[in-house]
Amino acid sequence: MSERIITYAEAIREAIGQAMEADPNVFMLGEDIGVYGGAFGVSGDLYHRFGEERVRDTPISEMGIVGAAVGAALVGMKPIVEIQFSDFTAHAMDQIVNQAAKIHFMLGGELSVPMVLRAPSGSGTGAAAQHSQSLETWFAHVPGLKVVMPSSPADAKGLLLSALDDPNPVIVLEHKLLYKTSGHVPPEMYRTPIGVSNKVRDGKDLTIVATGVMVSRSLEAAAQLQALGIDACVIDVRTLSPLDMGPINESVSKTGRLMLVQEAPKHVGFMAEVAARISEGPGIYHLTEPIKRLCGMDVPIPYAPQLEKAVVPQLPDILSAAQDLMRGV
Amino acid sequence: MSERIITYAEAIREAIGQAMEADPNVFMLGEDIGVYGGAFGVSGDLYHRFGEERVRDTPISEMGIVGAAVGAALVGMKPIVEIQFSDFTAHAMDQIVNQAAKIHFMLGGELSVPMVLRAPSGSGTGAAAQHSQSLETWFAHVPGLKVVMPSSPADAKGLLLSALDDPNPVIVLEHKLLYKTSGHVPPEMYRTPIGVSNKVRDGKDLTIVATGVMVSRSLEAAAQLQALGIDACVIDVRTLSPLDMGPINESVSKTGRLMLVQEAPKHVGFMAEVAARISEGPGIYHLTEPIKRLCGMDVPIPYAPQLEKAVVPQLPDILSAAQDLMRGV
Amino acid sequence: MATITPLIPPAQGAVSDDLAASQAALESLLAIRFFEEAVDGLFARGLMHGTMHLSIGQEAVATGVCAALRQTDFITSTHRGHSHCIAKGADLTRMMAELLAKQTGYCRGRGGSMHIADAKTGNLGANGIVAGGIPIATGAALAQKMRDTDSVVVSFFGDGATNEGAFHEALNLASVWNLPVVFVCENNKYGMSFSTAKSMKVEKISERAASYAMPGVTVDGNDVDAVFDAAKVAVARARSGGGPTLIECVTYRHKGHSKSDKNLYRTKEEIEFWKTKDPVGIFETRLIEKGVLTKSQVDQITEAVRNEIRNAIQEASAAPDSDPAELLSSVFRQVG
Amino acid sequence: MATITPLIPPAQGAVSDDLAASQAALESLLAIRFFEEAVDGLFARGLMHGTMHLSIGQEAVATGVCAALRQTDFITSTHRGHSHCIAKGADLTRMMAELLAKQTGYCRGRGGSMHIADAKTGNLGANGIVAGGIPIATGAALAQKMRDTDSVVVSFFGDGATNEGAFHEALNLASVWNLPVVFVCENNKYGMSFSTAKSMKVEKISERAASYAMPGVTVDGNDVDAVFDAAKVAVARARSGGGPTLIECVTYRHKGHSKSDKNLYRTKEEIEFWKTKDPVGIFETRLIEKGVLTKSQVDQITEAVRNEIRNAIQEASAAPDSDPAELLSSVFRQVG
Ligand SMILES: Cc1ncc(C[n+]2csc(CCOP(=O)(O)OP(=O)(O)O)c2C)c(N)n1
Ligand SMILES: Cc1ncc(C[n+]2csc(CCOP(=O)(O)OP(=O)(O)O)c2C)c(N)n1
Ligand SMILES: [Mg+2]
Ligand SMILES: [Mg+2]
Repeated sequence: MSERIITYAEAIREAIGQAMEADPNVFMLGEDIGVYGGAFGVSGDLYHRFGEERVRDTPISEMGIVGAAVGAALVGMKPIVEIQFSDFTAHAMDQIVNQAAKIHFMLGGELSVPMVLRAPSGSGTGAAAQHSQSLETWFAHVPGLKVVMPSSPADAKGLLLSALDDPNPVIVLEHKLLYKTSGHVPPEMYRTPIGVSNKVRDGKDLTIVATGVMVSRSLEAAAQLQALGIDACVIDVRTLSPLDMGPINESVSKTGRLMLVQEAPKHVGFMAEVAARISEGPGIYHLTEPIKRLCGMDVPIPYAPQLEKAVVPQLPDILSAAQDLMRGV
Repeated sequence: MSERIITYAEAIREAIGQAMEADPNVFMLGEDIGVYGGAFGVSGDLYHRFGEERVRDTPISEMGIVGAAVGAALVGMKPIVEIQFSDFTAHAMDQIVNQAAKIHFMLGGELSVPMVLRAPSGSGTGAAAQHSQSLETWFAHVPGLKVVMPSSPADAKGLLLSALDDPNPVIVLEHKLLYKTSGHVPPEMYRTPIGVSNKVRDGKDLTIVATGVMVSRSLEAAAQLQALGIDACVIDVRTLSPLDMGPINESVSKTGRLMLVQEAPKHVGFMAEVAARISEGPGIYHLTEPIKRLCGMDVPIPYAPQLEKAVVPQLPDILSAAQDLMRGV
Repeated sequence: MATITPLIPPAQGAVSDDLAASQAALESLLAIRFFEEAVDGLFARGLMHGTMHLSIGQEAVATGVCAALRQTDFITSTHRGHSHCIAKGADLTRMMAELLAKQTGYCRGRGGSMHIADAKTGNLGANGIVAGGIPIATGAALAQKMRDTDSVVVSFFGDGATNEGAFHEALNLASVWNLPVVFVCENNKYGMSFSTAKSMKVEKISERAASYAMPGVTVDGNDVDAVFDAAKVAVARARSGGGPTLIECVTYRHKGHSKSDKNLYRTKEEIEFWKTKDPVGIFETRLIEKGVLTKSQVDQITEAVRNEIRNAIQEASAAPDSDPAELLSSVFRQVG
Repeated sequence: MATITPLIPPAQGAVSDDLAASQAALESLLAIRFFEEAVDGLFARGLMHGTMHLSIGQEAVATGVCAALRQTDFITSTHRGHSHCIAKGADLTRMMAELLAKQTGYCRGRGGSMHIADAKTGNLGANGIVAGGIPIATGAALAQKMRDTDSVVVSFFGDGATNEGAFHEALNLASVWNLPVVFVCENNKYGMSFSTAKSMKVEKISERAASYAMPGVTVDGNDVDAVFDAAKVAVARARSGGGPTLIECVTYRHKGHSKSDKNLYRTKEEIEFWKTKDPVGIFETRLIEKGVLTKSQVDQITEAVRNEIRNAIQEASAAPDSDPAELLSSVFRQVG
């Protein structure tokens, strides 16, 4: 099949457009998603294609926007909320966590909240501490939420379409640095399953588990490690909740070495869960070395470019950490 | 020294009262903390002792309340915010996380936010999913916040007084079920250090690490295990951030068995961090068995009493899990 | 299954001028009153756990508003939600079963008093979060507009809720989107222990509608007729595309905020004064004075409603307890 | 170190009637304008990274308001905060150094344009969160009241910010606590791409003050004299215990919202129209017409301010880059 190369942002837009054509209940709401086309250009021309009712610009009211999506979803619509930066979900945590995540269970099962909440996550744009956080840990810890972090254009489309099929609230954390990256994306309406980790590279020497932008960085590292005679397996978790440990367990049973790479601060971050799962299961017997976590520093994201780079794992960091792990240091 | 037995709630009130007497900058604000005495009776008579200015009843506006505390702290006051149930911090996450936690670093170090935020946490009162959460994971994951969970009346007073000495924002998560429990509390203004884990019981067979209400439950379990010939060490983390692994590492090096007990949902919860720290350090070599995590189920807290009990670890659960761990299952 | 006659609007004029409308309204007032008195008793005798918030004294608000609604209309409710739930037509047995933590309860015993919802009658749920239902009502109304239905949404909330950011954001969205929603504020003078005199400086909460260029009215919340008249106008406006309205219903709760309330923040005199304005008594007297119902008809209705509540308690008590086995499988709705 | 003459209020009457006040105000207007034009240029040439929000066209608001303040008074600012920072008296070199990510910047390069704070001049910080500074200003004002100082706090924010719950909660708290705070809304007609016509239904944002029984006024935000007059009254009220005020300053931003803005949501005509209402030009003309300053005096001041900005860029550029070594030790302030 011939390759069709489009960007991550285009893949998301295509998924939304196809979903809107297929289902009149699907609509988008968020700040500056209309004529502006979205702060990161994701909604683009959808406003012109579907009109201001279904690509709905909102006042600056994150709590109200998410609440409106919850209410619309409760009565059968399929809202896609765009929160301009994931940091601003801090304003909507009550609606996301106390309402959307709990309604189906708490109200007895008759009602549910088929809402999709998309938000640009992560650092690297020089926007400093309030516009650069990676907050996936908060959402992954909340029962009733599904959480995905697409790392490629193809997954961005496939996971979003799966999220739209899901009768439960799904949080989609997109990475700002990935929007302009390109890859092959099938034109049809395919689904990438939620709850299935993805082995993106096989390898027998060590297992690298990564999320978001760290997946491509880890793949790059793996390629360079190959040249050094180190054969790394790279697994993209893709869905943080519910978490699929299958491919991770299987790979660790072969490599005996596990390295966990995330952008978010290390302390009580998502990768701690992966380490815990291994250390409480049979996987621990396969380890030949302690697990290595390579995460963001436990500091707010700084503005200065060199500082911003210093606080999250970069390619050289992954390379040296992997070599250390191989050397058993 | 003769024992002075008072309740957890009384210990907190005593700490606040002593701090207010010692420092005119200390004041309290929150919903129904005045003449009502607080939803859980913590502020009690403080309103009558210090007046409505320093024990300040507020409208129902969590974001505004915390924001007001941040602003007052910025200019040198020492506010103690009471959020009526920790679940409602969901409304104030922007002020807690995007403002309070980041200001000192983000603004260059000149300013800081010496705010103490107290909130009743946890389940067991039949208040259902929106009034029973254990959200410590969210706060512990945020750089710039210190997070403590006192498990006894003495620590409730000592940790709160340390929090009030701290020039940084400190989140104090108190457990609803502990408010009426009693213990010895020295009358003077002593401090319990933030960032120091507490070995509350020594033991050579297994290490139990617990937080909040699970500490007393684990101690109860340890006593019963003793009768079964199992000698359990119990460690109260007390401070979730910054985390002190010292006593845990030391104990695990002796027992080789680690059991982690928390009320919060298991997935990406705080105890995953403890497991990760062990599995990435020398501690992993001391383990004779995989780590065991005994946590809340990944479900919202239900209303029905038997269901509510079923979703968080109870004494029998701790007992059987400990025995399983000893038997290597 | 224990129910009362569904509320209906009067053919014309006031509720108290119309026999059918009056009977249904009286049943609603009494059902709310007796249901909550029963629940109060069950708690007192330790037969119910958790906490609860009673609307005794505020029955006219839910009754007057829901008399202006259709079953296909929606409501969002609050922690003090029994009155809304009953007035919208819920099954008293399933409500009681929920409070008794039974498998047959509206939430299968998972939610309790603060989370009762009933899709069948359009009750999108009580809410344990103050003001939590207001943005949700706005969203449900947005769906009605986008789907071009003629259903409206009513959001009930208290005076204290109007100090939450959620109130402000939701009313602004409803305003700029011109949505079919009616915001009904039950001003019972206190948010828990904090009086409106201290929690806000406006004289009337309805003044806050001006921030959204929305009509705002204040009515006697203890008078079914007054509440209905205001609701009728607002609902008609919403249904016809005229957009949202804020209705403030001034009322009072006779009981404490919740079980733990010692009433330290208000005087016995104040409570006694408001008991003289009891919405149930006022409506009964009016019906008898107007000759719509005789005293003995009122007594018959009273007895009939008492029986329904007794049935509800009996049926609910006999039901099986909430089932722990279902917990993990109930967090998510199955896909597809 | 590069600074301008601190703003001072006129001995009496309007700013433009008082020589000293006029000179300082003109320096402030020009410093803001030239600072931002310089920054705009540095971005265009790739010498600055991140993003930035320029207040070119809105200089009269910060200038008129801060002319009514003392150095001991406080402000909270926004993502569009250069004007507030300069008008309150910040060192232009340290500001420029921050934007250039230098160790000598106000935030040591950790915050950038959106987070500049200056304790010395009472600037409690720009804020990347829309409306984030409003509750903080309320808290700072609460502290002034509790400590019985005579300082006041001004919170600057935009039109879009008034749709956030934070605005509502903060103004209500300031109202019920009767705090010494002035809320200054810079209504530049758009929140990013969304016009006030679409984001709210009120004619004037100052109408929203009524929800808090607070005085609310709307003034020409491009007229230093008009802004100062309103600020003077509000600041005096706050200082004397009269409580908070909401001032709406109607203005316009000439540049896009941020670097990524293609201005698709507004017309060239509209932008051109507002450029004819340039606050700097208006004030210069008025001073010359009134004979307070001659054209050549204006030119001298203009040249002097240009030089200060050049100095600021030179000094800042020469400073060392922000130091990564300090990162981990800077998250918390040392205890004791
Ligand atoms: C966000 C939030 N804050 C605080 C509470 C605790 N609380 C429950 S009810 C209540 C009072 C609500 O007052 P009002 O809105 O007037 O409703 P009323 O109880 O008078 O019916 C409070 C403070 C809550 N449940 N949610
Ligand atoms: C809570 C929050 N929501 C959204 C944003 C993204 N954002 C930054 S500035 C802005 C527009 C703000 O409009 P306004 O308050 O009118 O200020 P202006 O930019 O016009 O000066 C938006 C939406 C943000 N920074 N914070
Ligand atoms: Mg009330
Ligand atoms: Mg604006």
